[in-house]
Amino acid sequence: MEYYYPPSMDRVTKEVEFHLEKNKNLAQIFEVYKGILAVQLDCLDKIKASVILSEKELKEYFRNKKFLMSDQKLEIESKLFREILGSICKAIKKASPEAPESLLKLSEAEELDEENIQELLQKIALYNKQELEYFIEEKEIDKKTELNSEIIAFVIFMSLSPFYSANMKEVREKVDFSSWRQSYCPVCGQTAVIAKHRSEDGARVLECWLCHAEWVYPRMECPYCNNSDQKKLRFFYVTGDKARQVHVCEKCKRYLKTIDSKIMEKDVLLDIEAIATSYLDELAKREGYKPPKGAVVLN
Amino acid sequence: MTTKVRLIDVTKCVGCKGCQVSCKNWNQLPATPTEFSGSYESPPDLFPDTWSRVRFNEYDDSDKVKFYFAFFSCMHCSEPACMNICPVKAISKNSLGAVQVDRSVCIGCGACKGVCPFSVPRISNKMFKCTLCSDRISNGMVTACAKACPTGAISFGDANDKIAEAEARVTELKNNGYANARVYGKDELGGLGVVYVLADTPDKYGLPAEPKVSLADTYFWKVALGPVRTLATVGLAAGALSGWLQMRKEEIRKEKEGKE
Amino acid sequence: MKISRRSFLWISGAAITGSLALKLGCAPKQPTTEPGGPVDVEDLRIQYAETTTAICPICGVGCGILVYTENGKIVATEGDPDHPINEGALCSKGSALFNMYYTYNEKGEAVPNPQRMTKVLYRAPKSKDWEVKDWDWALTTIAERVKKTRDEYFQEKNKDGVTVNRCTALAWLGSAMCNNEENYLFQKFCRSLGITNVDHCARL
Amino acid sequence: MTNHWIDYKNSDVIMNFGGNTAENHPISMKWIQKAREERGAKLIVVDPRVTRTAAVADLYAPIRPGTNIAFLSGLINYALENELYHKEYVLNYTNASSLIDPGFGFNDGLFTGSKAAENGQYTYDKATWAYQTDAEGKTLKDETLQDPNCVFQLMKKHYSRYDVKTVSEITGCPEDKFREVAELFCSTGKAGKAGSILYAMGVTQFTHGSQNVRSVAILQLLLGNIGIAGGGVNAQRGQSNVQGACDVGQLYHILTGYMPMPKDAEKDFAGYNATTPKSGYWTNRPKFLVSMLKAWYGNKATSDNDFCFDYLPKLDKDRSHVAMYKYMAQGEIKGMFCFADNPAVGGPTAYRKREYAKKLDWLVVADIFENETAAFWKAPGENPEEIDTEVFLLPAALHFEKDGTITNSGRWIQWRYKAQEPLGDAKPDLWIVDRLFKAVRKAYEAGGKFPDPILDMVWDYGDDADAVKVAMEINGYDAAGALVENFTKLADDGSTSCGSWIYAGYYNNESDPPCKRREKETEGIGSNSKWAFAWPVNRRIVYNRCSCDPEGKPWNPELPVLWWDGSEWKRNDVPDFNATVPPADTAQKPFIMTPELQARLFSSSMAEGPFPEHYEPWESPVANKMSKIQFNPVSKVWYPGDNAEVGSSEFPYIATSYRLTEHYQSGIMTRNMPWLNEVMPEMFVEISPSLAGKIGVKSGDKVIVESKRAQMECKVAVTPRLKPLKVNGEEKEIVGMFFHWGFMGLSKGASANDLIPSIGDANTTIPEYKAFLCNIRRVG
Repeated sequence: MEYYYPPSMDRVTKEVEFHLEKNKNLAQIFEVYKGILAVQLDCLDKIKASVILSEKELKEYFRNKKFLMSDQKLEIESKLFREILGSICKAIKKASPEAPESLLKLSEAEELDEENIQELLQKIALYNKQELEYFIEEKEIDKKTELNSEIIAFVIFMSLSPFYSANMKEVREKVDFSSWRQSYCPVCGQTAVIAKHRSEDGARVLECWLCHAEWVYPRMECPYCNNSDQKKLRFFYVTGDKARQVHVCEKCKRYLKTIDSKIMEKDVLLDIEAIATSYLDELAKREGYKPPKGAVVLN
Repeated sequence: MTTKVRLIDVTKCVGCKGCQVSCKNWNQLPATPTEFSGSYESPPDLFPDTWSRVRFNEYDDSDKVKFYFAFFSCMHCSEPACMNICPVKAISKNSLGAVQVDRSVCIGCGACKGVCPFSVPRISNKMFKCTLCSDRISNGMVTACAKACPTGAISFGDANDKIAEAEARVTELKNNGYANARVYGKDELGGLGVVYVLADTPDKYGLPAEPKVSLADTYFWKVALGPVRTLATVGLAAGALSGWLQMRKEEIRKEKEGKE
Repeated sequence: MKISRRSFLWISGAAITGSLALKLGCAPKQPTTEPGGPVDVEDLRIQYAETTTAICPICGVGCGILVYTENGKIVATEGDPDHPINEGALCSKGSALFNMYYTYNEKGEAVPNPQRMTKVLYRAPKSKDWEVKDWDWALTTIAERVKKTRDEYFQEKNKDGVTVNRCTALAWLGSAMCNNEENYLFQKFCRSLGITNVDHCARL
Repeated sequence: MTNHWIDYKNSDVIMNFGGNTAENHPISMKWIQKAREERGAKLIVVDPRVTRTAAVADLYAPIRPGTNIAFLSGLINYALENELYHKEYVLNYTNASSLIDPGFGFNDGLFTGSKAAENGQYTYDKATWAYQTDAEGKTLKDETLQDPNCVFQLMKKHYSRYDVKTVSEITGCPEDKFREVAELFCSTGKAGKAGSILYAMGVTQFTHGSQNVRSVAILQLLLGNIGIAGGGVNAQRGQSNVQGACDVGQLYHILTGYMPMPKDAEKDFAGYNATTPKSGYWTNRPKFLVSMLKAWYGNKATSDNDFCFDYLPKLDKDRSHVAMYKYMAQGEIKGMFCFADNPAVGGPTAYRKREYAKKLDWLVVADIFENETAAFWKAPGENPEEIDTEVFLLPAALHFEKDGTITNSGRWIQWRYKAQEPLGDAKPDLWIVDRLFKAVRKAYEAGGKFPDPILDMVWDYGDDADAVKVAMEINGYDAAGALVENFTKLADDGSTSCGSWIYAGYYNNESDPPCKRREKETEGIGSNSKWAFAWPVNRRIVYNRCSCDPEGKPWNPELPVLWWDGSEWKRNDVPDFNATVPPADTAQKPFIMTPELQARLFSSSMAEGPFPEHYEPWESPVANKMSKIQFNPVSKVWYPGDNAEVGSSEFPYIATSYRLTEHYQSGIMTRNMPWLNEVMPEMFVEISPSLAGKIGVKSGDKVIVESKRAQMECKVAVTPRLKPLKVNGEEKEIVGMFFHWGFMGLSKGASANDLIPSIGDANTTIPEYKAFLCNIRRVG
């Protein structure tokens, strides 16, 4: 299958421009996004995958519906991590001058020592933003760095993301993700926060918010609770824009924003769409649906 | 924005007419009453409500019967004769390359039809023809015909990419023994908005081998339309104008015939 | 999905962002009114749609189709991308299925296909026309006709005294266009009445 | 289909023979293309005309309509003479080594046991079409295949008459073209190579249609192409549920699941059961019958009353379509139901269907559009005032307005969900038949002729019939009252019930019924075992024991359907045999449905004879080159004298009928869609330029086409895609026609089926739509 991550900066700029033509209000948030992405793309090549399995072994994982990190340890070089973190914070501050000053000091914070980082990573293994925020508050990292725990969690995840992506790319070169049909990411086990219907055939492609793996998942099934009762699945869209949909499950009451690229007749970059469609999150909440658990997104 | 082209690879077409039906569907055009015209080709021509069609051609070569299919519609010329001749400037070419008619301005005089080297425009009080799905392509979509095509015979995209694709395909065809294979529409009339990959000579698909804007036709229409611009500016009702034009057209034709 | 041209309208200026953007100071502060103006979430009208899976009723390939409905009406059909046979693709007849249900009027609105049968029709002997009837009348009257014919021609034993329990004055043609469950009930219906003249278009 | 659509991708050579895949089953071309792109597969098209499939084929060969057996026999002979057949396969999996009664023989078109019968036809006493047996009744075999009485030698002898020259003279296919086809297709006769034959009505709609299919099967058996991935005898069904309608018994001669209808001669339950085959899987038939009777008559069906067996009507004679209409013409049939069927356009000699309908007292039609069958009294030239038939036309719901399953050609039973309510007063056919039954039952509650089968029939599907309830009844229940897992759990003691045994398992639980499963395969050979349900027992490729050699090793290790790993059978499909036993135990019995447990290269069950033999169609321009028997000697002639004589000068042209991409079947669906009418507006016939020259017409002119039975006026297309063929050295012209038009709907036109003869195949009675004689002339 065709993959869209990592995108070229040119393409990102083009798509962002396309959105800004319609909605200038998103200018600054897109600046922040682009700043973060530039750092991530830049370091992606520097990071070596830590989990190296053969094609045969990977196929066995896939056959058993096991995601890679379920029993493989992701190794993160603390120094590099800290560097990325610093760059990301800097990029945010640059794109958004009103961001807290203290962001610039986060990467040097003593609280992010080796021990804490390793513990952090374990928390991350739980894939729960709340857990991470509790940890941050418990260790008083937020107080000491004068930063809100949500911000800290966000930048930490953004800085970890390339490590996951590097492993994802390694896996992807050996096995095609089109043979993975589970609701969770084949690499890190995370869920998706946004999906698209592929323009070529309409198949639903989920994208992991953490490692950016893209894989096909059946249309007529809820990726959060595996409900496949067609009477309990539906979607809504804002009148006039049928291509940007919110798919909801009446069983688990969760929602998944979905871009129908078959209607748009072109494949879009989901991260950008995720930001541009934050009004859909608002609408979904109003309609009584919950977002997927633990996802970290810029919105 | 870069110019777009519609690429027709006739070697991939199976003549299902999905493009024709899809064109109707997208443009919400009613069915044109048709009659059997002697082959699978239907309708036999373009109509005000039929902007595209597949041409069917059959040839009995010594060892093999050839059954050719080719989509045909407006060629969206880079220098549209219809646009240049239009007395009321109702025809324009947009930045994507689509030749469009503004029917609120069009007076239905038919000059465009007279000079079109492919005889595309159709008149029913106003001029009607393929719009290259301007509404779709300006939103980044492909044309309805391209979208409907089940075999990839019709595609749509940036001119440079599509021309390169066409040339590569022609090379492939030539290597596979199609000596007459060629790209059509790249150089014709200074480049068309529709490019074909042909496996045989253009005439075999019903395309003019060397399309030309006829100077005689142009001259004739220039003469015929001489006073129209003035009339239009003084605000003669479009209907009356078109009626007058019809008369004038007849007059000039007779004059011309008389001369010959 | 088949879409109408109207769906191009874009949600301009719906600049709603979450708490993080606010905290990072990149939420829009002075929403611009260009183009389209800022839109309040409250002003957005939403439309719910359902998807059901179906199988194409045309040939024997059995392609999967997704059928979209809004407010209980089919609004579009498209190839089912998850179906292993067609993987989202459809042929020209399969793509045109929507038009068996709805056609477009002059205003470009989808209206039920005017050729479709929507009423019970009855043609009396020698009549030149159909009459519109209701279901109750039709079902009762047909049952009467069936009973009359069956009672008159039912054969319990043949000339050799073998129990045959059949009525050869009745005939039934089922269809390759009907569902299995329907054809199964046709079979039960026929055989319970003793019908042996049973066939369908498989033989044709 | 022995295989399924996706399996096309596993083929090395695909032969489209008597079908037109690109036009009539377009999406399956995707899998053919895949085979071509990924395996370098070749596509052969054998057809009387250059179709849109032929336009994209690697090899096209013409054939005269009605000469399939000659063509296929030529291929069989080519494989035998050149030893291109798959020897180990043939020896183990077919009855090639079985010894046949020495009295068996064949002479000048007739097999032994023939007896002259009415209308110049014959009947057969099949006594000599039998195996030689030992004292215990066991078939004698010669594994060296040398005994002159073994099937293999008899076959070689029979087919040696079909040499390339003879075949070419009969079929009109040039010798070199024929050789090209033979060489290419027979290249699949070795282990590891797969050849698939795709056919449709271009094989079946002949007076010898069944023997055409048998010829396909024999060729495929010789080449070892049955039971393997990428092989098979693949009937491409033209309608979405033609497979399913047969499976649940919408045919005169069968009950559900292909159990034969009880016949007068069998007298009773014991007599019926006495006809149960003595070996093979059909030995279980009593279980399937009793379970069906339990599904139908519930508690009323007990062992004391033979499970209400006598409630079933007994069949006196042929009551298939052609026969039925003949009886209608004779006044035997008084009342008729017709659901979603349009014989007034689709039937053979269609105008007679309209004519005979006048003989009915009443006619009930259910359809989505007003069709010609319901409106027969409006046909051109009719005077309604002289027609006494009462007609009820019931509005039916469209497909997406109801729940239920349909079965595709690959035997996949797939659930289709209801999307919207039916329009107006339209109702699903399920609702209609349910209400009709209830109304009839109510009428019989007050008494009537033998009301018991009606009153005792289990019929409880809710007020508005629920397809799920019907589905569960079809699936059946085990002795404990739970939905039965599959048909191996059925019993003949009345403890189980099952509406159609081959469907047992398709709805075997309520929460996740197999027919609703939607899990696409991510690796494997394309079986997609978790997508829907394929009968029998979810098997995707039938006779799949043949995919391995006798030791259990796949012939093609790259595409293993099943394999023995030394201790157990591994699988990519559901095994067609007892998978708990080692390969040796199944090595010579892979065809579980035949009593021999092997495939029959020689079969005594066919009406015409153990080997297919070429006979001309009922109407033919030439005398049969192979024997003095002109046409199928055992076909029933319903209308003697209704055919043109051999080589008729009045009707000198060969006619054949077929479909168009733009329209569908009797056209009642597509002729009511304006856009489709625009792209294919009118009825026309196709002829070659040489014929056009002869009769002085050009494309678009009006012509009259007439057969012995009727004539029609329509336009003509002159096309080089149809060519005269050289038959016995003489050029014969072909007239091709579409059968989509009738006098109702938005697009009206002449019905080609008016011209078709009402004569059928000797085994199935399918009419001969594809080959007859006609004349064509210019109008005015």
